[in-house]
Amino acid sequence: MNKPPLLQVNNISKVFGATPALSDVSLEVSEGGIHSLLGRNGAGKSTLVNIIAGIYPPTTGDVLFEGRDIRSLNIFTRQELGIRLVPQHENSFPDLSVAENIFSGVLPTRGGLVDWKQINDVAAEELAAYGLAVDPRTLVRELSSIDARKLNIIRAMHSGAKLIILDEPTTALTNRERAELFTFVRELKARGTAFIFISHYLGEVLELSDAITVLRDGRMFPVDTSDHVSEAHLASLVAGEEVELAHRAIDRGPDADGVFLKVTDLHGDNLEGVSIDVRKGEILGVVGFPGSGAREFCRALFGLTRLDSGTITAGGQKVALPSPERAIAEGISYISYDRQREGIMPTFDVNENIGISSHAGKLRALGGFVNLALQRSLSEQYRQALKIKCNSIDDSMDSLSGGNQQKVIVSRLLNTDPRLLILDEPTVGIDIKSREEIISTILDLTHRGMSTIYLTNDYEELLRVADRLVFFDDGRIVTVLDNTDITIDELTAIRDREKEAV
Amino acid sequence: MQSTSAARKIVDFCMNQAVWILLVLSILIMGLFRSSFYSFGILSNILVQATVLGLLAIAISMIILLGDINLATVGTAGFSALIGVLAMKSGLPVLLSILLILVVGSLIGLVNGLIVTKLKANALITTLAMNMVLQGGLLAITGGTTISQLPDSYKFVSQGKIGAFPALPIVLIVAFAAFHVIWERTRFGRALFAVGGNYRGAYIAGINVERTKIWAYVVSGLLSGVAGWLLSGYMGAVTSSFGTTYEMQVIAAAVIGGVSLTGGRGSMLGVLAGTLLLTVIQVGLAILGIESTLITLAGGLMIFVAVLIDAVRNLYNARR
Amino acid sequence: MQSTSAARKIVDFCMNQAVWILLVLSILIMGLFRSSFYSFGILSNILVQATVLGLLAIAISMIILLGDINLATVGTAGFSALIGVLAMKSGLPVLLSILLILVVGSLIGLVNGLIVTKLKANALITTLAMNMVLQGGLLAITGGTTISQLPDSYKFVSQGKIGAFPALPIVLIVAFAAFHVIWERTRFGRALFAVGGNYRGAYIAGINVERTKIWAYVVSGLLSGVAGWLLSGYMGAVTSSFGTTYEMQVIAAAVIGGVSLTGGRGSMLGVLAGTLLLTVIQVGLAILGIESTLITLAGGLMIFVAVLIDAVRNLYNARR
Amino acid sequence: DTGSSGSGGSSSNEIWYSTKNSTELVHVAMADGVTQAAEMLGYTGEVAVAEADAAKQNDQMNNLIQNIVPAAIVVNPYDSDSISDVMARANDANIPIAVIDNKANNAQADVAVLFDSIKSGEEAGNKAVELLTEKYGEPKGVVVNLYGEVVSQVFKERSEGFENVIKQYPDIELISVLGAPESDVATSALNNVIADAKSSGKTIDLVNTPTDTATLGAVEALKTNDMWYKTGEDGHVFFISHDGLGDVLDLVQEGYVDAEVVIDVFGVGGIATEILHAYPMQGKEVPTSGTFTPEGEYLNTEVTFTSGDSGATVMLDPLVVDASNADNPLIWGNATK
Ligand SMILES: Nc1ncnc2c1ncn2[C@@H]1O[C@H](COP(=O)(O)OP(=O)(O)OP(=O)(O)O)[C@@H](O)[C@H]1O
Ligand SMILES: Nc1ncnc2c1ncn2[C@@H]1O[C@H](COP(=O)(O)OP(=O)(O)OP(=O)(O)O)[C@@H](O)[C@H]1O
Ligand SMILES: [Mg+2]
Ligand SMILES: [Mg+2]
Repeated sequence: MNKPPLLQVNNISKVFGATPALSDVSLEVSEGGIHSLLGRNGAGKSTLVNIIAGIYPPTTGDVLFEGRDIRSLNIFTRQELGIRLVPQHENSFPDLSVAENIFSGVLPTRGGLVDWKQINDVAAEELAAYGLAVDPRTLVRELSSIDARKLNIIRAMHSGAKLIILDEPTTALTNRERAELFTFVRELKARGTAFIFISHYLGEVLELSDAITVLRDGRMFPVDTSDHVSEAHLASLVAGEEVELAHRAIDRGPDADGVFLKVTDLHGDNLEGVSIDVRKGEILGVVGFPGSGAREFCRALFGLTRLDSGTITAGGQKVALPSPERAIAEGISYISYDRQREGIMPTFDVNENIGISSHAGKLRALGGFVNLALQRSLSEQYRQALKIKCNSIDDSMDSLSGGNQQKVIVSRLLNTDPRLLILDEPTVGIDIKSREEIISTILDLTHRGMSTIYLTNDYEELLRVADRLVFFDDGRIVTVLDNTDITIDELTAIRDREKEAV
Repeated sequence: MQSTSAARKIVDFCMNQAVWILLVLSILIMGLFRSSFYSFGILSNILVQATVLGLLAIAISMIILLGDINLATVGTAGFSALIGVLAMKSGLPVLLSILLILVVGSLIGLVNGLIVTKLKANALITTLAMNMVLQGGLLAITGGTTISQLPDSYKFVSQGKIGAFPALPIVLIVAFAAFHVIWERTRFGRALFAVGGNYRGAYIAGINVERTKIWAYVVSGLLSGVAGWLLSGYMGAVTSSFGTTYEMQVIAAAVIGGVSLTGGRGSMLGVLAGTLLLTVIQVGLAILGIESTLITLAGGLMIFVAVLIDAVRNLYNARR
Repeated sequence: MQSTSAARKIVDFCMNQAVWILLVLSILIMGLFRSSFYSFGILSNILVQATVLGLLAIAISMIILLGDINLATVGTAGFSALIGVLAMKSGLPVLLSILLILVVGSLIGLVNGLIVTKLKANALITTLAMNMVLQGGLLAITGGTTISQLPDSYKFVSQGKIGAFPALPIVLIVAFAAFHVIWERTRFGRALFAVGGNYRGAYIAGINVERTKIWAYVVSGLLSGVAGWLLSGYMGAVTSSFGTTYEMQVIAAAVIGGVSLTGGRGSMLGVLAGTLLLTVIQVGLAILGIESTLITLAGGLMIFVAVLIDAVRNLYNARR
Repeated sequence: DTGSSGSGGSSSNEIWYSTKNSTELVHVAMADGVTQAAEMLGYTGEVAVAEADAAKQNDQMNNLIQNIVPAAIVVNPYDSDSISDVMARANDANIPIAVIDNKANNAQADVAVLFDSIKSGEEAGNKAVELLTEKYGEPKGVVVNLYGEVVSQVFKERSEGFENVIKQYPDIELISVLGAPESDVATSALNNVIADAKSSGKTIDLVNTPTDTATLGAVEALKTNDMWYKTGEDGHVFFISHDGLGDVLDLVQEGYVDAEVVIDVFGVGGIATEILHAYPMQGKEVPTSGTFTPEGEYLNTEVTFTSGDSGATVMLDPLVVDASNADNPLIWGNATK
């Protein structure tokens, strides 16, 4: 008799209120296998893994683990059996030490008391083994967001789980970090750990997976991986139609030579004398490792990191940008990489999430009032234009999937009629189809004169859209290049050369 | 199918209007025991007594909405009323004295706001300490005595009548209507919700969160000042333990009225319902002639029931 | 370079030990005005008086650590002491009566915990209402009278001495030491920090958050019961307004002691410092012979100063 | 007489008593004084409790005057000043009204029946001087007065009366500390005073508290400091208290507490109700001179009318009791035992 597969999901359906999130989904994960889930935002990927982990009950269907029906077991018992979820959203304990985070839930004790020595020692070993160079006693609050994410995965690994579910673990990771993570996953796989892997990056999914299931509108489309599968094929399967990649048109808009933003000799938090012009209708790609000053540059222009000196001229006038409020008033908008903390307003509906940044702008009415009628009609326009998946603009934000939440944020920023849009990982967690929709919206607006600063670790995407590339290192701009026929390899080579030169 | 959805709609409605339904129920039950409860006199008394509580409840709700809390509303009311009344006693014209009360209230709010935003002090403990200082100041200045014999012109709103109808409830209605509009339709109001919902997110969305917070505290202080004026006019005196019985009720009214203590959620209509419910319970218990030692218990139990019903409502909404 | 880093370390130290430094300063200043402050009698009185406050402060800190708040500690103390004393008066042996107090306290905690976790009711308003119910119940059962003439065996801890030294401070020290170990070195304690720091994260990390919360409320109730027993023994009576003087101080002690109201941060050493600071202020004001009407104001101002210093410390740490 | 003959514009059969709190036995007994007298006179006695809140008392009085319209109202103002407006409303509505225990400022009542709290304090002071003179042959020694929260008029006046007497004797050292009414406040305060005195080599001779609730707490402080002895025993600390709570009367009888200044708690409400019934409810005005002999049995067997701030006034005398007469059943504390 054959051993049953490690995990067997049979005919799962899930309905939230009136929204069907999953219909009749089945899949199997074998021991030491990596099963990837692909699908557009809101397709039901997170819902499915949450059901497997025991966070939500399914409406119908059942889940078998090592041949055993685990439908009635709660999350704790499932963890004991060896199912561990690394969720899509931030999940650590900021005020506890790295070591305690790794052990959380299962602190070892000696004589009834928590054995800090063992915790710290073992944590130090594991951190070293997984290549995370931090002291086990630092508080997680003090880690960079990348390190915090790695820590999250180490936590799941540490628990010795048989099945680890990684819900979009690679978003906003650099290529190198991504490669490290994959090495790490493969090592565990070799030792028999199975994975469910969720990602929007088709390349990495193909590279890593033993099996692939595409979810579309809650329905399942298994992919036959026995033959060669192409990215294009996967893309069309995910989207349900052919996906055409958006490309920057070579000829620029009429204002191509006018300068919108002129930055001279900026000094501040991780910025050491940055000067650059951003032209009207230009997309300026920004490249740099974390801590190089690239992100600080973007955030400084929006008043989010400290500036000590330097001048900024926007639209020909000298401006001070001490806060987002002023920046938005000057026509400068910013989308943060941290959607949860710096993006969505969880207590507001979709409508107001789109409108909130324009209350002092075009939604301003006499006597301190907000033009609510205009807000509604604009929100409705954005919902249609960006194909935001929701029942209506009155839906609450937490009923939207991550990618659709991002579209709402994009709408909010566009609604401020920006003259300069600063995009910090704008397509994080966004499915391939939505990503192209967002990108073409931005390309379109840029074509009509808006300037864009584009920061992303997805160099393939960056090279498709940018007119120029600036490379940051140690708080300085080290190279500026026109984006003509540069390949990803050349780009990383330049980036790494700058790093090594220092 | 049709009928279950109709039934569901009714349950939905009941759940969301729980406090209003409780209010109506309380009025019905009180009336069963004592029919005079439906008299014009008692019902207008309820409105009169709800006014001060209502103003203080709005004052605290402004801050709870931000995700903070303001425990100094009662102290602010007492202290600012004292200053105004003292100024009046030493010759300041009545209208200017009333204005002075509002100014003092707002200034206290400003101080709270500055401490909370600029020093990033915790709001609960800051306003708790501020309340002690204000109540201590009141006691120190009055030396434990009561200041009374306030001129009628000072009391014209608190005790005045328009025809047979007392003037005070008009303040209640106007205040709730005005703040309903402020909360729902103005930039300031929406900024309050945004800041309470996600502080950092609001900042990045271009809202001046510090200014919003400071203004909220100022408005909260101003409203407390108004409540201080009206309560002193109503009692015809400023006592050295001014308003202390409102202390607990103010929070209860706001929270029972559905203003979320984590910030970002709430409605004026809810706060109004909470205010009225507490007042009805209180007036009811008083005129039912219930055994004196049981009043606190009965009041506590009723608030407890309201809390439980509210919890069940939230649970219901979350499960839906 | 060397010297600036040394200076920095001193500032760092001062900032992080702000409450302890304030405590030492207060003792020094009080002693300047009245040298008897350093007498064995007064210093041991401070410890005696700090015991009840300290137990209640630990009780509330358990819950603040979770990110909730428990406003029912004083009511729990009074109500459970009442039940125990009544049982004792009607014949239950003293030791069993004391046990009964602890059981009643824990049960009240359990009820709070169940309401907060199972019904997901808001903790602040639930415990506020619970406190009213308990204090109302105390009033209803005693009918406003005071129950006194408690046997000496009941008071042996509250009033007993070991040599010249009162027994009560031993409870204080044991309680703080035990809860230091519980907070820092037991799974339960660490689970409290985890749940308070990130509720959902704790759930996903496999911590049984509901059980942790419920236990925290039970322990909080138990500690309140102990405080009730000791306070009734200390004053030799159960009064119908039992412990109300502690109501405000309990929160202040925890928060001044650095337990973050958003949950997940705090230390027993801090709570101890907060407790001692408040007690020293109080005892100091009492024996300095300060004008009676100024006592509340002075107390309020001192807490205010502590709050401001704490805020500046946090600001300093955040900017570092 | 069914009470319907009252001339107060009301046909009600109820006499209402508005009490300031229900948390102390003394106030419960006071309410009993009113309700028992009302029943003796053929009425129903009802009680509204202001729960120590001036605003609440105002609300309740408004409800009474405007909606319930009883045959008469007896009110014990929680706050003497803020009651004036509603008193005026009662007068307008022709409802007979008596003020008891605490006076009403700037208001007219049909009669005010009050305790003379300053006199209570003075009696305690005199007793203290007597005890000290007995001990030392002259008035000297260390006296602790645990004064009460300043917002309470009664505690304030009792302390004032006491301290006024003590201050006349330069050889008596007075230590005045906030230590009432809460028992735990009293325990802590006295503990601290004792420690302070010990460290400066003083011996405390006498403790005075303005209320028995504080006494219960102060007693515990004496016990823990080994200062709890009966009269005549070595190390006995003189103790004087006020009110007349049962447990403290027991201590008086046992010889621990030297004197208790007792007020006529049943009398204050009972006599006020009887006066209302004898005068305004019959359409007559209360005189401002002469005497009145109540039908019911109270500590005060005859009272004298005088004229006060709010009109006709009766001041009730306090009674100092010691071990010899502490068992008088007319003392409210004995009746509730
Ligand atoms: N708690 C909820 N209540 C109501 N609807 C929900 C809830 N959670 C998810 N949904 C809905 O279920 C659907 C599936 O969401 P899910 O989060 O599983 O998508 P996803 O595939 O993980 O998307 P993404 O790639 O954006 O993370 C969406 O339509 C979403 O709006
Ligand atoms: N949350 C934590 N995460 C990681 N390490 C910790 C944590 N808490 C304590 N430790 C470390 O574990 C060791 C023991 O800590 P604990 O506080 O329990 O010991 P202790 O005996 O009280 O000594 P001390 O008070 O001097 O730290 C110390 O080295 C401490 O730094
Ligand atoms: Mg997802
Ligand atoms: Mg919270």
